[in-house]
Amino acid sequence: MQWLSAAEAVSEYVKDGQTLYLAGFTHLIPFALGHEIIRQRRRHLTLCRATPDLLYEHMIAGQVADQVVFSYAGNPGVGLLPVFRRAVEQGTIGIQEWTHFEMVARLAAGAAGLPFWPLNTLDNELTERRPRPRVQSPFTDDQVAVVPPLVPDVTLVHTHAADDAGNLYVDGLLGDIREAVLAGRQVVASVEQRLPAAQIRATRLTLLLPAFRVASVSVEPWGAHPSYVFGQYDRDTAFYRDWDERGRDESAVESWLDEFVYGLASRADYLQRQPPGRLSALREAAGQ
Amino acid sequence: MQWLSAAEAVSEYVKDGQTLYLAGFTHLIPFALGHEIIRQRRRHLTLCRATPDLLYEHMIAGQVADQVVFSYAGNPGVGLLPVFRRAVEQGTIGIQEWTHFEMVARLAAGAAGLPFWPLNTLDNELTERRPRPRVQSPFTDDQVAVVPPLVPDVTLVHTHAADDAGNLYVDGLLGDIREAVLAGRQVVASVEQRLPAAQIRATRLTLLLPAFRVASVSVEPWGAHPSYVFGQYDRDTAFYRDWDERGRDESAVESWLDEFVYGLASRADYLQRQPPGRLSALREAAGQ
Amino acid sequence: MTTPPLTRREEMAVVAARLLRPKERVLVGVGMPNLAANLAKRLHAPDLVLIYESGILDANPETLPLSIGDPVLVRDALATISMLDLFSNYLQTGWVDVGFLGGAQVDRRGNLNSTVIGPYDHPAVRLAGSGGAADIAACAQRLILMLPQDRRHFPARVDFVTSPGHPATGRRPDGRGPAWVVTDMGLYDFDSTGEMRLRALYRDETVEAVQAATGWPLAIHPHPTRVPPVTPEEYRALRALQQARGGPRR
Amino acid sequence: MTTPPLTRREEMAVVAARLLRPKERVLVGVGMPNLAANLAKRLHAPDLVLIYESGILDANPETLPLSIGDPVLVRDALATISMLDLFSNYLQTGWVDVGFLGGAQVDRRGNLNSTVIGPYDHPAVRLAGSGGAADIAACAQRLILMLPQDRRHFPARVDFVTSPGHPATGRRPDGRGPAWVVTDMGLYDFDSTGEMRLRALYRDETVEAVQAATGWPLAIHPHPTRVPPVTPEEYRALRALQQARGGPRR
Repeated sequence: MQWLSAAEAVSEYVKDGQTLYLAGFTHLIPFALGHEIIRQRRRHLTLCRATPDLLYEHMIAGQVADQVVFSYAGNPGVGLLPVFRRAVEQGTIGIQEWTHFEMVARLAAGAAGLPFWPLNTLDNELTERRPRPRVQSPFTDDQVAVVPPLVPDVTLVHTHAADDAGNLYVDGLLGDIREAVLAGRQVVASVEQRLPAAQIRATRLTLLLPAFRVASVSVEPWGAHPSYVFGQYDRDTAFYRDWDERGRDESAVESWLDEFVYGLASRADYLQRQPPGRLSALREAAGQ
Repeated sequence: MQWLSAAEAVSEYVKDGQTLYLAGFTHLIPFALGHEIIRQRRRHLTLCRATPDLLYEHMIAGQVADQVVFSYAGNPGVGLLPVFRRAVEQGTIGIQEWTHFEMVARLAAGAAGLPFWPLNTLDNELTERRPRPRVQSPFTDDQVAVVPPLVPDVTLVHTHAADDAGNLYVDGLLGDIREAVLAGRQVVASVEQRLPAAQIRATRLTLLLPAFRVASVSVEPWGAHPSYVFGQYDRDTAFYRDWDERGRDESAVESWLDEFVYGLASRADYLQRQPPGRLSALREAAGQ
Repeated sequence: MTTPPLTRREEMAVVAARLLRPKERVLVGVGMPNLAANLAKRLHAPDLVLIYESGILDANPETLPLSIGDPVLVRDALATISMLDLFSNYLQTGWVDVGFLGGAQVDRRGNLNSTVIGPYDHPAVRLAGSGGAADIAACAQRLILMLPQDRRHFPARVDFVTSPGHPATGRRPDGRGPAWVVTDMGLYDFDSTGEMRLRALYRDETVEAVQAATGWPLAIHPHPTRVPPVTPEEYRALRALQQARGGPRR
Repeated sequence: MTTPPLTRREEMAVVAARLLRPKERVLVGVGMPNLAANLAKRLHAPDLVLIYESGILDANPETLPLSIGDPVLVRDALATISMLDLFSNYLQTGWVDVGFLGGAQVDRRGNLNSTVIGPYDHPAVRLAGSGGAADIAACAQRLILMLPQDRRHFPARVDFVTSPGHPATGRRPDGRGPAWVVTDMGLYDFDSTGEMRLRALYRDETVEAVQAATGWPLAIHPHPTRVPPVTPEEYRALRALQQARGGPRR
């Protein structure tokens, strides 16, 4: 486990052509690390996430991805993902599509080192297009559908805290995070803060992943903005709502990336560019 | 979910001939409920537990079981299980034996409603005697061993607390508990205490199982003695050590059962019979 | 203080809320189902167990969440669990009584499309996709669907079967599948052959209008009724829910 | 204050502790492995990650636990996880460097028996069985075994293969399997064919005595050495560990 800046971590661990999983379901989405991947202009990535969310909007617009592996390409509570939608409708990006259950089952197989994961659901048009084999149970007459493992080259994750050893801790919504970090060949993390273990044990934070499975940790306050860190800051719903319009306009997306990603050296600069009072309001909304 | 006494719960939910799983790995072993099963003289049960522990010593001696399904029949930290050992060596009880991984994998399959659970381990003499089929992965050349689901008719469990709705909460060592309660057709619980939900949320207790999956809850303080409830009372290691000798003597076992099970109406009486100072010392050892 | 009448969309939420029974476990989808389920919990079903596919068990949101992963859903929830745990050990095993879904298209068998308008490989509109919808449709004990009704949303054939309904051969043999469809024109159930059937109309709708908004010859219950009007209590609960929406946290 | 010499059993713990390297992840079995692993952590390997099959990750016990599920193991552990999580996502995937096991019998291939003495169906002594031992033997990167040495514990053929060692045909092809055996007479490794081999003797043991205590013709390293004597530091650490054992919690 190394303590690295986000720039160093991406430079060291994220390579062109890799399969990445940027974890987090609505909660704890690793925007700081994702933006760093855009800034360092990685190319030909396969980006996996149950919910591509605005992070993959940014990354698709930043042209880092050849393919998106996903299960729900919506803007949560708002509508669709305009950049993703445009790329798919124009055929400029490849997709591989699953249901949520299939996605997390694929991660679970990856996490456990198993060649498949069984599940008991119905076939549908997705499983007709992308056949989902069935396996015969040796114990009964049952046949069960199976999905292949998903083993990301790197899983990137943002969590509440790391202790001095680099153990990662979270609270609140787990979504797909646990399976995603367990499945990754390497885990690159950013955290809100670094805290002594004794201090962490006095809170409700629970272990996500032990340090021996973590490649690097970067301390990145607000590293999940505009998504949220439960108990630290709330979701920036205005940003998500605004994206519905901004994302439809290619040049607006470009200038947003220029202003908030390419034109900045680091996350600290990103935070300075936020509208006055916005971040403090999100802290207050989280009860801080 | 009903609030019942332990006697009512066993009377209502535990029937002759059933397959039971009394959950808890060293920690949170449901002695109060198990003793009640002996007292009510159930018969022909199949008793499943990763570690039969002293609880199944008592239950085998109480002649409730035809068969034991297990993975480690030791007295943890002390030695063997004399009653179990005698029954097996004399052929008076049937056994079905697994490894720990196989036991929890069987519970996981039961919990998820799957016809088998895959695992990647080597064959050994147990898997030669009790063939463990292999399943071909449709995605790769890999074959993977599979074990059948374990679905207890009733899983019995002891936990730290239930809230007023009957949701069950635990802390500390989980062992096989989570998979065991998820796998059971019915879940019969005893708890150290009933607490308002708001009070529970201020602690480090976490949800084990929502009330809608719980058949009954019995408030039974010290319900896990001589095993332990993390943070409430420590393990009664003297009892475990003493059993090594007591268990070798059939008449000593009989008189122990007479004194501590058959001769008592309830757990409250059991607690009164404990040597003076013993329980308070266990509380102190747990930092209470 | 003015008391504007409910929009038809709001009335849909009231009608759908009435279909939920006390203590049921409801897996709540994005959008209108979210409004309806939270409304039922504030009316006749306070013990309703709200489950969200993000891994939230027994949510008790103070205000209406914008998305299914919002912090307001987590704050007073019984627990957050992993999606794997939720889908494997709760949904897959039949512990979810009601799956509550929206979508872009539904057909006469209750097949639901939330994936694409037009051909999958050359989409006219690329929608969000299944999320958990296909899994919920497969495993929940019964489904309630909510869609606005017109020929775009009710085509003869959905462009893509994201979440399968009743098979062409009859109702689902396991007793599961679509049970109700709530639209802005009426309420539908499914007959013994698994065919969607008009059950009740809103006060100002006609069978003719409903048929005109439907892309196939609509089956009609022998005795279709009128949807009972929104009660003052329902009205107040809905307004209170919406006013709290997006407001500051107390 | 008297300073009694170490028993041979205690010396075994010192020798086994030396085999653990800093920062390794050790899945610690019941009994002597527990003493040895905790000793290593107080000597050259303070960052050793102690894992117990009950689901304890990175234990830091203040005192020596009696069993692998004791509260003292939980109190200062990094985390408790389910056994399913531990076996599936840590052991099965090769994250455990060292499996550290005791047993009732071992043979020349490192096959370990902890199940039964005599025939399985008519046991002379019914032992505890595998627990996690067969899983650990299958999946840990390397195994360290600890047994007292005599013809009962070192038979030509174990009565039951609970935890498989190296195949009869050679070392395990995946590079895993038994690496060391620590007894009260000597230290053994496994040669390139997967055969157990005497590597070092305690100061007062002879090859002849060791052979006499072994149920097969023993392979001997070309240059067997003597086990280095217990250092004062090792002695003090062991005594401190044992005095804390079972004592009151501070």
